[in-house]
Amino acid sequence: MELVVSLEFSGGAELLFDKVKNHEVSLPARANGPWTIKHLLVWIKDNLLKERPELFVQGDTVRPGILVLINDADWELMGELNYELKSKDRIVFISTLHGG
Amino acid sequence: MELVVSLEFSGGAELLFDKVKNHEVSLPARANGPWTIKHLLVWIKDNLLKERPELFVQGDTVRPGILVLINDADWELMGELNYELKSKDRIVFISTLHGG
Amino acid sequence: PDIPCETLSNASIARYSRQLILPEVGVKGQLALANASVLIVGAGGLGCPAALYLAAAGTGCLGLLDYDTVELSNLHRQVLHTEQRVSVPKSSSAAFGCNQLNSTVRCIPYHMQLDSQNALQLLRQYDVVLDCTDNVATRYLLNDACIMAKKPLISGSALRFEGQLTVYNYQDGPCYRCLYPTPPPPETVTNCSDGGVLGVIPGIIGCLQALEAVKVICSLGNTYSQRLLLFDGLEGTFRTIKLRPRQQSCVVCGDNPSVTKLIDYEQFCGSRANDKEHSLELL
Amino acid sequence: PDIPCETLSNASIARYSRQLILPEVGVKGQLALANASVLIVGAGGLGCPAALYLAAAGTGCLGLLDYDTVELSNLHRQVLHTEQRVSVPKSSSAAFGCNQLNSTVRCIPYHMQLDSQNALQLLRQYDVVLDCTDNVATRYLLNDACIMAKKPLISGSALRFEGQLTVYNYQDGPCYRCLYPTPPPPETVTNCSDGGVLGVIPGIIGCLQALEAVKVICSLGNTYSQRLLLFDGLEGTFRTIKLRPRQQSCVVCGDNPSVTKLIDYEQFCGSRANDKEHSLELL
Ligand SMILES: [Zn+2]
Ligand SMILES: [Zn+2]
Repeated sequence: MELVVSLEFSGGAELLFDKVKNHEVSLPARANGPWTIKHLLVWIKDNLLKERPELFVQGDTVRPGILVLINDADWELMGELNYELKSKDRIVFISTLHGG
Repeated sequence: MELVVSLEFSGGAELLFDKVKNHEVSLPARANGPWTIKHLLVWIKDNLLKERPELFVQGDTVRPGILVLINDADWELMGELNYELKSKDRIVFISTLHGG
Repeated sequence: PDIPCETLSNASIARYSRQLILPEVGVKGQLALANASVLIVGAGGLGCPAALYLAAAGTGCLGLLDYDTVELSNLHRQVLHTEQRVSVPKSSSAAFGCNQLNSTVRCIPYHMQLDSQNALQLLRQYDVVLDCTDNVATRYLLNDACIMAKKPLISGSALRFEGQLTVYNYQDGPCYRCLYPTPPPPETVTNCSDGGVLGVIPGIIGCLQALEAVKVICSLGNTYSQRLLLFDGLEGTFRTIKLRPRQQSCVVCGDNPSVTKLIDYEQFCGSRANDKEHSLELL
Repeated sequence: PDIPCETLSNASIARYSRQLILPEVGVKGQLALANASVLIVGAGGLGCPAALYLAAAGTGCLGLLDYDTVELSNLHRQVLHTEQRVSVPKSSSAAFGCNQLNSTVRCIPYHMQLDSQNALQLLRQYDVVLDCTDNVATRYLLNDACIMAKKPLISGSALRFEGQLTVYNYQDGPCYRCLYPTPPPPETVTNCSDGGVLGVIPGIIGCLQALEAVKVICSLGNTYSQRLLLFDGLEGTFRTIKLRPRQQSCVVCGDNPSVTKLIDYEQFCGSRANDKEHSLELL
């Protein structure tokens, strides 16, 4: 069964995704186990990222300076890479701002 | 069956309710039909209002200058007095501000 | 400005470079700002930051209207005035402050009370109007006048630790009367003198009014038309409410308006358009 | 201020009357403000409105630190400066502007770059610190120094149409390093010079930083400690995020910190602490 989640990019992270901030995506069913953030990152890299993946992912996680939010909470509170996605989850990737 | 809804007062309307902005309330089951905003206003007047009800209700509706929100939408979009309350609804009463 | 400005000077390009490089603004947006005129009604807690940031952004013409003079007790929130300008009309103090920041903005001070006689003629000279006033009667007056003059009205308000923001009469959104057909009973209305206000609360709302004005002028979309922002500074929460659309039955902006001329708003509201009246009468 | 102020003068009562009558502030809160010292690091887009509103509110002492001088291209967002003060150090221009509004505030300008040698000694003299800087290296430096000097750090940032706000190192909330243990790759960092910024965006965030400072000083609760505000001016949305608590494993604020002295932050971040360096070297 497909899993529909919404992805959002802000703080400049959207510049890597054709400047589109909000993406509703359908993830195909996984044969072996649930979807986690770790799988999602691979999927984003393969399916959504337009260019320069190193500005978004590093190894199997997001690059330093990007904060991940799961339904308006810091992903650190939710299990980080191992969080299991549920239908209608909202996952936000924010690039930290440094300007003043 | 009891109906649990959350009531919020702001913009100064909370001053009529001991300055308490957030109230989680259990409404007793009604014998004849569902709870509407109209019934809720009577219940608030009888159970929550500490003083000077005319500063909150006028006739069977809220006094002019108070805006009612049902789950973050203007009550005009939701049927106003006739809206039927559901469990966990969030009803907000805002007194309009005029200061600058 | 009478003759529209069609190119940016080198000085303007240097000055506004940090906002010119935003693709959403660009030369087109900066020219729209240079050719825009904004009337700020009230040079108090809301009007001061709104005027400052609109002047900074390069708005062509700023009208600054206030009947009052600067007092020491204003300075905890009315940050465009100074100790040295206590007793000076707020309108000219604000114009002076804006021009110190940006001398290329044409600032027009109006030291007077907005009323049913002068409102329409004044509003017609401006593209966008900011409601930075502090009383119910002037808010109804400004609303009705904006409907009649067909101007968007960017409305802010603040009291204690709370602020509210919305845009009226813009892109088929509602007007003030659509939301509040009947004025509140006078005894339920609290002003900043009686209820108090933390100075930075109107600061935040006034800045947001300036942002809405820029978005209207540069056609950036997603304004607070048909949306209401509720800010609670004590809890640190922002809530955005979806509002009703323009009401066909509205007496002023509806399909068959019954209010087609400005009325006596002090009588309509049962309250004065300023809280200074009695002290002035004593003089 | 060395000797705590224990009563309010009649002049102060008149001046701050509108915020004194707020029960949450009152005489106690106003005295707390009068006895408080706040260090504002960066007198730019964020620092200007923050300093203005903290001066207006009656903060006893404001330290204003910036290594830079006022340029015309700053004035679209740095509203405490003026055309006449172009080329003046931002720190003294800001101090001058604050004192025009409120001469009773002791404003101390620091025309210098914050670095690992001077940061701790300076921070120890203040109660609250505002991060109004514009680069990653200074943000890490300021964070670590605030941990070592045990000061709450109110952090704002802005770019393009977006702003972010949070409070670090306060009431067991996280620090900057708890959230971002590793600095971002330098090529992913965009500053306001390159990316642009709409002037009123840092205006809004700077005002919110001033509000957080008042709430910390007056112990009003509900600060942005362990919360992050994301503001998107283009969409007109505010979102509040629940953040992780202080991390026991944090290298600077954790239970067994390995960073106990300030380090070389330009090296750590692989980027300069200011984008003016090369032009200064040319002189
Ligand atoms: Zn209407
Ligand atoms: Zn930490």
